[in-house]
Amino acid sequence: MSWLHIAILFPFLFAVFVPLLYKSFTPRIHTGWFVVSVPLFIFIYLFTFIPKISKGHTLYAVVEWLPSYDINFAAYVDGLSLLLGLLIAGIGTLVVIYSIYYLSKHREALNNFYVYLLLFMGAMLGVVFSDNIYVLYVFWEITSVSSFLLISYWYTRERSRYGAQKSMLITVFGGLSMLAGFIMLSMITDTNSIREMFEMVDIIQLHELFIPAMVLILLGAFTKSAQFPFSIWLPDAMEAPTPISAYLHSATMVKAGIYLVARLTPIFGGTYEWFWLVSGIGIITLLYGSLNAVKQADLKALLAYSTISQLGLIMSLLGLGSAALYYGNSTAETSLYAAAIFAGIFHLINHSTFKGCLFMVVGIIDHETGTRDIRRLGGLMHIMPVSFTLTLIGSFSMAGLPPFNGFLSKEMFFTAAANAASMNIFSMEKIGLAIPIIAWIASVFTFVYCMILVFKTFKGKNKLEKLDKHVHEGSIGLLVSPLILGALVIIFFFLPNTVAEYLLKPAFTAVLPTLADTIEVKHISAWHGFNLELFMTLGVIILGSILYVYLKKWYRVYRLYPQAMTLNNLYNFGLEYTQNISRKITDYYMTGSIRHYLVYIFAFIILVVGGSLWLFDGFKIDTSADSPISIYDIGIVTAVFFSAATVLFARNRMAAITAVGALGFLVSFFFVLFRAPDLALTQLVVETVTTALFLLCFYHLPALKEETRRLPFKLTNAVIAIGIGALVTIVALSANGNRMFASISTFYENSYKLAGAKNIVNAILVDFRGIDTMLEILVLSIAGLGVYTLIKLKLVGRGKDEKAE
Amino acid sequence: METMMSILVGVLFAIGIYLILTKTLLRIILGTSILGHGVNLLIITMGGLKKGGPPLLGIKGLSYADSLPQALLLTAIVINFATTALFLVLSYRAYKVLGTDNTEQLRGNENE
Amino acid sequence: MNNLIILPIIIPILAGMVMVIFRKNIMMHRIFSLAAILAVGAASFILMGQIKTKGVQTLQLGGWEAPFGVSMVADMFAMLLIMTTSIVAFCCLLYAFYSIGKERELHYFYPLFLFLITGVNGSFLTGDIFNLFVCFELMLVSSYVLISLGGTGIQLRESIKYILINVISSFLFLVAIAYLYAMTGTLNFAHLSARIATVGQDGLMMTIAILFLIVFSLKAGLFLFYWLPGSYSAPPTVISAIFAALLTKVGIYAIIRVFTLVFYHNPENTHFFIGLLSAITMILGAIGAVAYNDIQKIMTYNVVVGVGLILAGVASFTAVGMTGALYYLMHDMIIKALIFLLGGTIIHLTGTSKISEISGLIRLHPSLGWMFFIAALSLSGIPPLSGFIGKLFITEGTFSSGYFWLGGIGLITSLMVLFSIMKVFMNIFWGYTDLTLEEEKGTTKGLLLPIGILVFLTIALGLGTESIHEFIDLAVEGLMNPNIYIEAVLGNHSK
Amino acid sequence: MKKPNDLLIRSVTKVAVVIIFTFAINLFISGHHYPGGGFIGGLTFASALILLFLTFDMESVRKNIPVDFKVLTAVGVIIAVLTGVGGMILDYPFLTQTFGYFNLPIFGKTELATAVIFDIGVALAVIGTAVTIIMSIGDDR
Repeated sequence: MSWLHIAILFPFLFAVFVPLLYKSFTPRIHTGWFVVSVPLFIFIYLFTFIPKISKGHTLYAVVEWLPSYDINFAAYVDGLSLLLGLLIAGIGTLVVIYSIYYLSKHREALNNFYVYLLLFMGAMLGVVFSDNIYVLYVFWEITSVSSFLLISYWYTRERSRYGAQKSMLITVFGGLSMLAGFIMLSMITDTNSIREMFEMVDIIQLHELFIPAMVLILLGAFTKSAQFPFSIWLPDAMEAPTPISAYLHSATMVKAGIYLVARLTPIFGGTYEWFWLVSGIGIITLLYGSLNAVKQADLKALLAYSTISQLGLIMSLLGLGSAALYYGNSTAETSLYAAAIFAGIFHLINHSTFKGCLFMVVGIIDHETGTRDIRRLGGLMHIMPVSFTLTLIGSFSMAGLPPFNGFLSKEMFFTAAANAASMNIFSMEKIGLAIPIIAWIASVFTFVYCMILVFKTFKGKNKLEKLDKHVHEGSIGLLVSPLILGALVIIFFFLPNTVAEYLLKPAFTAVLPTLADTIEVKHISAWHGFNLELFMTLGVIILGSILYVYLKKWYRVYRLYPQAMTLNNLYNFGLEYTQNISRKITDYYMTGSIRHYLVYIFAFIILVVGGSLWLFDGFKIDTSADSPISIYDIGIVTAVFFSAATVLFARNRMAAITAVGALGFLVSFFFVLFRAPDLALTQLVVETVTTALFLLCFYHLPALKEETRRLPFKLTNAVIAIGIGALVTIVALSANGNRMFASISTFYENSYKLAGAKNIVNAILVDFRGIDTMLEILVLSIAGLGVYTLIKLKLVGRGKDEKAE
Repeated sequence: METMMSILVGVLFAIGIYLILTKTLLRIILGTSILGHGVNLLIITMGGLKKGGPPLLGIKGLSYADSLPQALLLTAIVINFATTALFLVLSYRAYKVLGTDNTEQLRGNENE
Repeated sequence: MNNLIILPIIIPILAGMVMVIFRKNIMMHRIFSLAAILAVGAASFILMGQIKTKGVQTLQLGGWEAPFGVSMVADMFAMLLIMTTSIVAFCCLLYAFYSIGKERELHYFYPLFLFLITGVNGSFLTGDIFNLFVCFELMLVSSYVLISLGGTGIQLRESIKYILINVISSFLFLVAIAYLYAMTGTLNFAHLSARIATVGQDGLMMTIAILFLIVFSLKAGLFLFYWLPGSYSAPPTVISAIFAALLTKVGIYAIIRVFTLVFYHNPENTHFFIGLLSAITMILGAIGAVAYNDIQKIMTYNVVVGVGLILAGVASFTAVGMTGALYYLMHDMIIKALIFLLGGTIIHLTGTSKISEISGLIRLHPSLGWMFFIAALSLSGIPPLSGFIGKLFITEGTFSSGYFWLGGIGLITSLMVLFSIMKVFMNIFWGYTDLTLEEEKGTTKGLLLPIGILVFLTIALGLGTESIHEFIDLAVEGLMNPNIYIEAVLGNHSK
Repeated sequence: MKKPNDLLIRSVTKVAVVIIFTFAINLFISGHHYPGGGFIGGLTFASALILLFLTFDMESVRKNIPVDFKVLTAVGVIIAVLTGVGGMILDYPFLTQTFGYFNLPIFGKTELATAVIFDIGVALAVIGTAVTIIMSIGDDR
């Protein structure tokens, strides 16, 4: 158990004690104060890795879980996982502090909240640090579950439950397909370690399961990172308390998919499918998110869509960058395209900072004004100056304006997009130009919703009278976390290269290990002359401002899109429809009528057994070994036949019962003929008793009604009955002609010597196969008890069941 | 003989199953016991018929009819008897409580 | 020769019969039944140890060497199942103490319960196809009595269907045995296997194999599961719990045993067919689970899904698939008992099984709620609970034998299972609390202990899979090479 | 159950019952060497008892034969199982039966087999069950 593992599992361990702490210290001390120690500790611990990792070292430690199936908790620290780990722990710390002031210790069930939160934190750390695909999957699913719990934290709200269910269904679906993909990967490479898979890229990429595995795993990544069209769960996840939205649904969990794509780039990267799937979906998501964000009235919904679009941006960068692997070492293109991945990682950090900040501020606004509805807000600038500044910083950074970190990564994004257009592989030369254009359009809309976020909320004349509480600036405790993040936004802008030195480059080399040495990472600078990127940015600002000013004019185009066709409605409809159709199907065949069930079963038997007879031609008749037929035989056979037929057509009960009784006695005659005296005797007595029972029981039953049924009913019965009968006969005949071995029963014929009994059958019963008899009498006595209880014990069940329908 | 018995067994099965597929409880139960007879005859037939004398040592005759199927059949008959008894009483109770002997009225899916 | 093997059969019989003699003394009934189950568990534990060191254990009853007598065979596969059976039975007994009610206790509930266990254990242990039939009957007759015990309307109604279907399937079983005897002239599994191995498994033998598959499918609820939902929702909670946990599993056991020991020569036909059926079973089961808003129905259809998934692993007929099947089999016995006990408790508390009529239960019963949540996750194979490892290996098995569709269906249905069971959780335990403790129909007094044990087990099995893997691997090894079994039973003079 | 007070029937029954009893016992004894045995013997015996119940009213018979037949069943099964256990104690496989020939007074050379004890268990169980079933149904009238 290395320190690393302890650090990863620390949240889980601590979670166990949270309820205890909650019980003993509430309401004196807010539980959060205890919890905050966890991420803080982890952050500091991970921080100490930076020097080592940035020098290109990595750390690997294993704790055995299922060694015999090679499913061990192998923790692996390299630039990428460390970067994510720092994000998780760092933002985690800030979020916990924020939550202390956001969630009242008097009203909220803090124990649940923090247990869920710690559960998530640990799982997320597990995802980024584990090298074993199955362990990764385990943590992956735990993040889904904990997110489910956190979204439905206010479980009495209908919306929360809806959002929770939605996110769970979608992310678990992704998780399952990812699992399938992982299984394929481990089948191809016959290892469960991601790093070992890096060694076998060629084998993997040539294998016929390559494409399926890739697609399945990408499904997992896309659902988790809310890529189009799976993005629909994210807006509904906003039902969670704002600290959670800031933490899971912008900074960390949704980055898990990004992480997975980055992590697996060495395996899948450099192929046509990967390039197009990742960058294509990414770019679409980018556009989709930004377009939808503009039309949102709820601040959190707006942020949710902006998150979607930003995630798409990062995803597309990873996709574009993967092209570098196609060129491999030592070509100019390699480092040209690889830059995209660098940009992606950079933006990943930046996004976490400014988006986390924004969410927290929106939380404050919500907390203070009691609403997040843009239409009811406005003019808060003077009342909440700090929040205003923070929002300004955050959104301008998101819009890609200097002097904020977003500007840098946005510029790099433009560079990457522009370079991609010049690619001459993956049929980019045909449609390559589309990418920078879409990117640019999306950025314009990004600019627009950022402006909305800032100015609709804080400028204009305030509508305080409409709000039902006295509005003032959030308390310092609420503000401290966003302040820190806001500060980072600016710091990153001014010292990007320190960040690059210690965080980005190691992560970058982790994503492209094979190319690490060939690529020289460009020095990040805010100003590099009047080049394309700069003009693109300027264009964004100009057109964006125009669009924002004339928002009212063109806003209605959104209404053109039919409401019914939105992904959400499709999802709802799909769910509804699935349940209804399943209900219909099941009700259709599960009628509760025993006859139907029997019909299914017999039909199935005829079909399958008959089919197998025909398929494997088991049918073969050989009557040579038959024993001769005597006149008695024929007599009894006919008698049996007629008595059976009588039952068939009997109109009254007595006749039917007697006929069956007669049948029984005739059978015992058969036994006489077949040299089975014991059987004959037993059959006689049993038949007598059975008939007596029949008469006793059915004394009170009504007279047999004639089966007044339509012909088809009788026909089905007849067909099935005859079918089974014929089948039994045929198989019997074939079996009879197929006696391949002598029976073992010759052994019993010296029973006198073995068991001291002259009656072989009896010897078998009491000695050779005594256990059968022993259990048989047990069965008999159980039946006796059963009859007794049936008669004696008459409880009254639940009312509705008492009457037969 | 085996051939004839096999055919007879088939007939018994057909009749039994036809009765089972009707809707009156009594017919169904009678059907099961006819089916039971069919099964018994099938077992003894599959054991091979009339090869030698009854499996009682001391009775003249060098070979005996296959004794194992007979033993199995004895067990089967008893078990069948037990089940039938239980089934009879159950249906009798069911008729008393539910007031019908028509299986179509024993669906009980409506109350969901 | 190892007389320990017979104990799981005779201990319950004797204990049960003593209870029948001293009928009125309920306290004695409780103690005896617990003691009997514990004894069986202990015996099986010892046996597992012996098997691990000395290989498959056999007992030729009456001292008649196979194939002439009846052999009892304890291989790891059987013993694992008996072990799990004892654990589940133990928990169900504890639950029964507080829930079954004096009337049923006085009317031989505990003896019948033990006889049911006897039948189950017997089926797992016996090495003789006809004795398997007898053990099935023992199990079934006890289940007939248990399902109708109390004689309420719904019980009678459903038990008629249940008995009728099972009577017919028993007849089919006899027919199949008769055919098999005609062709091979023997009844002992090992001997059958040896004899069939010499003549090959084709022509009529395939038909016979299919016939056996149908017979066992009726028991296991593989595709022919129509009788299952109704009859499992009729009797009292603890009885349906034990049914859901054990009865279908015995059918599954029989399928696995027969199609790995006797009819294993033609897997591309037989096992493909099993796979086909299991796929349909999973789909129909999942559809049924999604369809309804009634706890009992959702639970019963989930039983069906479980059956399908296990047999999917069997169908793959690979070591890894079989491993998954065994893990999932054990998991399924525990989790099905657990889910049924939980659901029964909810119904017992609220007096209704409609999820629309209950909400906010978690305020009143947090522990119940969270245990249900864990059970729900485990049921749908969410790691790191016990369902996961089985699901993982089953999927891998199906993939590696080329049945990608089968594995895919398995995964998709597990998502549907999650949806169905979470629907129950969210509706019943979340939302506004609309009834108070006073309004409730019953209490959870004493009911939470057995549930807690099972929850603990599902977590422990998930995290501590390593601790049992060697037993599982032994069992799989035994299943994948029948000769181990054959030689243990016949000695080396087989073939 | 209706009680026929016809003296004739009763006296006839008495005789019949005695005859059936002897027949049943004979069946049972001969089971080891000739057709018959525990099950068949027991069932015949039971049918005799049932005949008694049918002719005389349940109550008086209960008075004269104060046995709970469910207990009888249980005892029967237990005996059957214990004969098997006997073998186990001597470290033979379960259900090992043995037999030997002894020179008893009166009977002369006689074979005694544990299998017979097993069979007695069977017989008792069968009697108990059969009577239980019939009596239960009878009570429900």
